[in-house]
Amino acid sequence: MNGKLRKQIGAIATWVLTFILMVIICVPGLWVVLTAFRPNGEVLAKPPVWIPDNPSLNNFAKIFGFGADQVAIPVPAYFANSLIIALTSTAIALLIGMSGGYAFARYRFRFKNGLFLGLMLSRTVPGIALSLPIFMIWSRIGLIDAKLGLIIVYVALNVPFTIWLIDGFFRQIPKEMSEAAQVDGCTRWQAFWKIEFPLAKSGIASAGIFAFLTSWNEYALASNLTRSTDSKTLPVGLMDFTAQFTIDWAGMSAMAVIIIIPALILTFLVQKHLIAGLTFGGVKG
Amino acid sequence: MTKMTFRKLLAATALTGITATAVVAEEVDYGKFDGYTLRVKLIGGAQYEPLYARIAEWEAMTGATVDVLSRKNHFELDREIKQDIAAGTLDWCVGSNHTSFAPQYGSIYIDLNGVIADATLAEFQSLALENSTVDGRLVQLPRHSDISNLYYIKSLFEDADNQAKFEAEYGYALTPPETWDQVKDQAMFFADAPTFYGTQFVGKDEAITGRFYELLIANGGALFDDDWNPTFNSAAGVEAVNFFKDLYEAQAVPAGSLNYLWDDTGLGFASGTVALNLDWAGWASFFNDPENSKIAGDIGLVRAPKGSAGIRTGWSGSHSFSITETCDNQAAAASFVTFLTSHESQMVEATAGLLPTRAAVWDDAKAQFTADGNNFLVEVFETYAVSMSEDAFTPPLITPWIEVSNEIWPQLQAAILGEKTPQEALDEAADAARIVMEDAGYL
Amino acid sequence: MAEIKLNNVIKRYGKTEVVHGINLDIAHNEFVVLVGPSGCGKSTTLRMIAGLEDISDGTVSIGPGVVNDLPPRKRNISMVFQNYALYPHMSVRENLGFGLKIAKQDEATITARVDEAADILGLDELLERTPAELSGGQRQRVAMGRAIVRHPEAFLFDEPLSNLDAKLRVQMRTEIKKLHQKVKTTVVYVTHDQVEAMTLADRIVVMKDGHIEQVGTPMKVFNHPVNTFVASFIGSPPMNLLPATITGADVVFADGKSLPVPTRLADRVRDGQEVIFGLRPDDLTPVGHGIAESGDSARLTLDVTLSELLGTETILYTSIAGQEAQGKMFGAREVAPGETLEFDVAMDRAHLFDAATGKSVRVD
Amino acid sequence: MATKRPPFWQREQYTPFLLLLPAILTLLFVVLLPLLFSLYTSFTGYRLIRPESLWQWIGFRNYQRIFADGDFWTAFGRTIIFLTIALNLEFLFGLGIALLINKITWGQRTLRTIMMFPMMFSPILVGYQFKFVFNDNIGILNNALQSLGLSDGAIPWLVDKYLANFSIIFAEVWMSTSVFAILLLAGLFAMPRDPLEAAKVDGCNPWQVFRHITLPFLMPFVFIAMTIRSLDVARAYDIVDVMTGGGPAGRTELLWTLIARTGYDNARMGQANAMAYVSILLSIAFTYYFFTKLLAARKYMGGAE
Repeated sequence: MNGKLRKQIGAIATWVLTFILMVIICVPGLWVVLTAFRPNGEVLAKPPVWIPDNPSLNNFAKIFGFGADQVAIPVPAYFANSLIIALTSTAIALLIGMSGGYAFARYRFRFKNGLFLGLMLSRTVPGIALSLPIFMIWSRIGLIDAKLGLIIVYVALNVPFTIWLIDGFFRQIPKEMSEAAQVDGCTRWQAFWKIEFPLAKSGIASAGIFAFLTSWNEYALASNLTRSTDSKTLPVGLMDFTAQFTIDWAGMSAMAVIIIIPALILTFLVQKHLIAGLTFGGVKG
Repeated sequence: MTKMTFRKLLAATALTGITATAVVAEEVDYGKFDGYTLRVKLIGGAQYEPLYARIAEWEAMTGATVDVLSRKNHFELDREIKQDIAAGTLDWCVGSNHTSFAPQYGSIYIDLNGVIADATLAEFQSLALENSTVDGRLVQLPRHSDISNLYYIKSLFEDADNQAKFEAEYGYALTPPETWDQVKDQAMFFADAPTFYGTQFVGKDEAITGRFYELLIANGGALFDDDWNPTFNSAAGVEAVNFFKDLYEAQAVPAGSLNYLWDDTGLGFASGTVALNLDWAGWASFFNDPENSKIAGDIGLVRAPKGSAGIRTGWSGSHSFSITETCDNQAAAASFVTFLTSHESQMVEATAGLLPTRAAVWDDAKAQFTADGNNFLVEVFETYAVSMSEDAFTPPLITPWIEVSNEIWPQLQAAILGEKTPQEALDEAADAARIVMEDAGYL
Repeated sequence: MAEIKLNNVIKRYGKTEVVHGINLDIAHNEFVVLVGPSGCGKSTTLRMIAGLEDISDGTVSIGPGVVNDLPPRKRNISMVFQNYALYPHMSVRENLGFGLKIAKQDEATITARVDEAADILGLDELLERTPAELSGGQRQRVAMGRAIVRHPEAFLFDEPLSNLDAKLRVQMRTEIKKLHQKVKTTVVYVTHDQVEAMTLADRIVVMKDGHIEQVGTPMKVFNHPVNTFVASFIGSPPMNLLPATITGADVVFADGKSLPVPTRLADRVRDGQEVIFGLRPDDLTPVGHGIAESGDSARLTLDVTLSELLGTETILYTSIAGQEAQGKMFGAREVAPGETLEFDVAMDRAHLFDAATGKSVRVD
Repeated sequence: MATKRPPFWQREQYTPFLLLLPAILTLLFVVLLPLLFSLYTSFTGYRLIRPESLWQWIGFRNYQRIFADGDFWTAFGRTIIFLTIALNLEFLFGLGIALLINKITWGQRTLRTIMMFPMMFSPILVGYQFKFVFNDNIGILNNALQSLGLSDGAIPWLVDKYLANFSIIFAEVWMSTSVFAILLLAGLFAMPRDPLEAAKVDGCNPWQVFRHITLPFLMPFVFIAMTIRSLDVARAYDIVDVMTGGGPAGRTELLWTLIARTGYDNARMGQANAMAYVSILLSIAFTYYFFTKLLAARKYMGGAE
């Protein structure tokens, strides 16, 4: 076999393998998306119907309460809750993360490594182990079924990783930038906001995306801490489709699509930052 | 009082109830609670929601406002209520409840005797009320009941070819089954895995415990003796386990059965790939709806078959409403639950195929189905009316029921999968159940 | 413009002391260069003057007052960093005007001052570019421009040329010198490159291990190093330092070769003293190839092991008593390895250091 | 002349602690405080539906009970195996995907975006999705295999001892591989060309180049990915809970599902918290292990600290 042929075969093999991998990655998700557009009967058809015969927006109409047989699942309220909770907790986590990340990136102090490790380890506590004690404490101070209660939990959930990523990004910015600004007449605070913050912006944005995705998708804690439309989030709302005896697969898929779309849009918009975020923040820090 | 006497009593009261109540339904005075906000936790889900459309009516009548704190399926609601007990956040008045869950909640719910007018209670089927009573306290007002009967695909049984082949193989005629042994034969006969199955069963959680339990009773066994010693590891218990195991091994049920819950079996039957299906009344309309079901118009229904002791399986329970001890306006709460279980309310649910707990609603609903020309639902209601009155029994109304169930079902699975012999599995479950009962103070 | 005074300045990190009590007075408009190998504390000292490091002990004053507890922005200094520290998200114009903007100067003043600085440094064409679009030399110039727009009391330079290639470095060196002549400000300049120090400084401060070794004009430091460290650090190629013993009136090397004790040092040594004989390569030239005849000279015959032709001069590698020594030859001619030449030793420019202390036997 | 000392919050040595204060306070409040509470309850006979049992101190009995419980140790061992297999598979597939995508020049951006697709999914959604995919009767996997003629039976993906564990691992791997792929891809991008070329000149074949040059260079990235992943491995709880709930017959029971059932369904919170503590220690051990590796890796890559 000559070299050229071998190279061509190699290229083709690469493509085929990639294609198979992409199919494995896409098909389960795609099936959910397609199911959102089919009647329930078709979901369970045997043999399976791959492309919906009569794609319709019925499932969406149903969960948004249009049409005759509406299912009273208050998706708009859940959506609003999810959005408010995810955005607020992300914003707070970013502020706290910036402050903490800056401390780790720019200062030398006692217990630094220990503190960093401690922060990281706090993230590893399984949600299921935290859910009841948090519930008991939250209920004493009136944070059950309140958006604030969930926001606080998500902030704590996101802070460690946010600090880690942002720490990495601040380390990318030469210390001299801030020093130059201070010599130029800035206070440390001004130097931070006018010089270091704008430079770390993309990193902070990527940390924000991770925080947002975590909050947006979290289920175990939310299912314990939320009760009603005051605070229920979309993933918890997903359970509304599982009644005592039935699961409305099609409705559930429609809701799944509603959950995924904002995450997907966000990711498409900032995918470059997302990769950069993991890379610089995590690796080079 | 034994179960048999209950049943006789019920049959009597049911009859008198029908004649007495038909007219008075809407003359109940629901009271005035202007400005009061009633906080409630309701079960959610497509079958349960239509009733809640009536809440606005109650609000208009009484001047009160209803604040629905949660609306979840019952397993979720159960977890939430346990959390409320733990955290002392029982700051609500009315909660959805269920026969299987009610005993766990101890004294958080009030005794409705005396709170709900005796005249109102008299309109309910007495068995339903009896099953809602824990330690002599009526802790819940039943909303609708449930029991399973056997659905089957009619055309399979009418097919002459099938009839001939079956008789040749098993020596008796192919007719809708009367005993579980016949179900086993027929299921194996029809099965053609993986495209077609003879029957199916739910395979995990309290669902399979319940199915095992009713077959245990049908085979003449019992979960506990009179002193609450576990006795389900008896010959009747082994026979019950073997029923599931044989079907599973013969591939007469779907291979994934042990991971199935009600939605899987219901949807499976609707997909037209299962011959016989023991299922709840709530599914009837779904099975006969051409939009959701491939077997619409081809469904037969018989009473649940008999076990080896000649008893029919009849695991039953009710969805219900309870009022908390901590409720700040029990009168309003009582008015609310009375309204949601009124004749009119139950008609709303009955027309959707849910089994009423008021005696009169059975007949009125049937009359309406007849008027609508819905012969299938008439048949359904007739069949379920009989089984509700003659076959129904509940799991033991004891606090640790769910815990006991959680000890039993993994062992059932292990036995069905052949990891243990049925006797070993049941013995282990019985030992574990004994510890649970000891911990709970029953032994 | 201001004078800068360092009074017994000490820097500690935790328990480690890295700067051990520096005393230094810098006059108005003086160009002082701190020079030394890396880790000698020169940058730390500069950063303490700038206010970027806490002063652990002692005082720093700029102008009339002690500035120990003033943040950098209140010290009225400006600084050029080794990697320029230009703000990448701002144009050159914004970079230059940033300090003035922070000081809330009005637009007109900012524009005028930026244009003035741009004019001085020839940045007029580059004002609208971002730092990423500039070459190394241009960035360097912007960094300097940023320093001068603010008309500070003093300029601090932290190894500003070390990121440039050799040619550019020479060019920028000249520009800095010119700039200083133009704007006349006190300058503290840190470098590890002794050539920069020699060419730029009014006064050189040689540092080592957190201590000042010698302070003086370039001429003084070059011609009269106080110890072997300064002697070897200043000057390129470095001074040959050869162990020897004073025997009578001679400096005797281990292999028996000897030279007379330089006349001007004769009364500073005693018989039998262990010394280091210091001689710059320029002062070890093959006979006939020196720049100028020395008044007080001696001869040595040495084997050349290697020669490096640099153009007008040639470096000759040889050894004295097993120690490598370098000589210089002016006026090119071929030298074959192994060739034996007779060298002229300029004894009036030779140095003697005490072997035990490393200190020069005579400091003028 | 002496200037006055600034107030303590402006002093350099306190600044980092002040900056970290919000983070520390949040975590104390949301993580440590609840953990202390649950630590206490693990020494009581606390049952969810009996609030008064919170004061019933029983010492180490919960721990004695779970340590003597074979089911607990089985779940414990299975959790470790689950994590080990899942993390290693995620690493291998992530590496494979990264290498493939690194080779492809045309359409790489699109591929990278597709690769991140599963990261958008809520774990509970992933659970439902794969519960459906692996359904023996109506699941698309069995149906696809049957229509392709690869299988003529209904494979009980969620019931069979090996297949059920395979299925939950598959779902977990599907969800989390992209984290590895992204990081390793970044590592490949950062890889200097010179050593690769030097190795080729030195006569290495492609495998040897990979084994001796590429892989060692990527190792720090692997540890970082492992650390990031180990921070939230317990997210797999949602998936397993939905797909199998730990069954059948406890074949897929992990510590987390066991804890949830003991604590909520059986209402034995004290005992559940004792188990939770063991699982927390396990998580911490995993993270700590990778974290120390990570610090070493960072040093190796020339970062600060």
